[in-house]
Amino acid sequence: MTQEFFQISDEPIQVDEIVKKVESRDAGAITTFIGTVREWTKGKRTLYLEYQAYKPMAIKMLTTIGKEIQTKWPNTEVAITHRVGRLDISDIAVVIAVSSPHRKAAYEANEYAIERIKQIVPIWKKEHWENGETWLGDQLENVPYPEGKPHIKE
Amino acid sequence: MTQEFFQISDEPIQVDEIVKKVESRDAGAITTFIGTVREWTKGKRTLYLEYQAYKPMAIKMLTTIGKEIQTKWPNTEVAITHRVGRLDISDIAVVIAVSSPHRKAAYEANEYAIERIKQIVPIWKKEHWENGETWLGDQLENVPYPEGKPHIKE
Amino acid sequence: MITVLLFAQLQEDAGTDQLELNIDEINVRELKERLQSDYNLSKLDQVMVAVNEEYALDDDVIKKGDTVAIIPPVSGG
Amino acid sequence: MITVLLFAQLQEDAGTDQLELNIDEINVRELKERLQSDYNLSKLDQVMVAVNEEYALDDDVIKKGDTVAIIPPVSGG
Repeated sequence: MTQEFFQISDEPIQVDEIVKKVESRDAGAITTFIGTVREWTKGKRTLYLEYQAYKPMAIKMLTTIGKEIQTKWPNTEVAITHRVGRLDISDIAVVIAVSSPHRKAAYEANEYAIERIKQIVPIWKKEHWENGETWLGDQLENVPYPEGKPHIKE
Repeated sequence: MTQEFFQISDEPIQVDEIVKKVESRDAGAITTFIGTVREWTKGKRTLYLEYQAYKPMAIKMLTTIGKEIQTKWPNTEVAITHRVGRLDISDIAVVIAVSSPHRKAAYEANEYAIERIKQIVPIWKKEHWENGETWLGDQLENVPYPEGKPHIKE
Repeated sequence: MITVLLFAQLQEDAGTDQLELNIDEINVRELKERLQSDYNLSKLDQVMVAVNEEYALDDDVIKKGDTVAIIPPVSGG
Repeated sequence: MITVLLFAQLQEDAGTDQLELNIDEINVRELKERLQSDYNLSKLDQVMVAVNEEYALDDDVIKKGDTVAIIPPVSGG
């Protein structure tokens, strides 16, 4: 891998660039997930977001997710870029691209990637609401670490 | 809808353009499916493909799929472009983009779209193999019309 | 006249992508039978038929001026 | 010295993103207890700890020179 398939970036993410990384003559299907900043969440208005990452470990964990996927779904290629810093409404926070000879694996592996990102990758989101701000993680989104631990160290 | 969300095109498809059509301040998730021309299928080598469409009806059926999705998964936006003509290995045959406030719907609706395309949209693929050519449809891929009929007219 | 559009393998079998049939009224089943006998198009048991860009059933009636498409199993995507 | 990295709310609570602790050896559980009492960091029951960029368990031992990250529930994606 000469390209960097797993990145944390403080620049806007170009979807096409991430897709290019996973293109292959053996791939018949590429799925992408593009996570964007939504304005309204349960009746509350978001003004903007701030993402913070523990960068070297975040890249390591994204790489781990890629390896997990290639074990579970052979012949897939995976590329993930997550953005950090301030993001406005509609900005892209994360792009996941998965290529596979067949489409079923491309969908499943892609969804697996976003679930795992939300479990083990050290990135945090601060919501700047119309009237206040909060670091998310425990209260508003998922139960943290549903398996008790991030399930990394065996 | 001033843009054309459902298109049949004989020009290369730009993924970013299809994604742009479904972007929205209410969307937190956009999924795309990119169908590309694969070189090897069950040990047989493809040289290139030719897609033919019954264009006006194909656009109508793509539009129908979009409406089905918006009924099943409210608050989604859908855009689909399918290419026709000669396609070489790795060329993009189809791009499906779905945006949704939440990711689960974006994945499910996207996969639904490609399944429905393979059932009801009048487009045909001719494989030019290393030693021969075939119009696909019945023998090699899916059972045609698994529900007996394309399930359009109620 | 009824216009009949042919695609994919059927188009190659018939040597044309379009037929003009001098018929006033016919139902879908009868049209398929006629195409099978008159134009030597086989495998018509697997095709769908669209009348004016809408899928039609065997008993649906086709009238002059209609455009009928013979739709073999599709393979897009 | 052990370097402790803080993120998100914990960083704001502590008023810094990094602590240097003059400790030779300590396990993860003990480090969390010490951070809780000495730096008034609450909610440490929910955090994960990474030692040198790998998730660690409560009984894992941290030695001088190690970099420890206190990882509150993540919210990327």
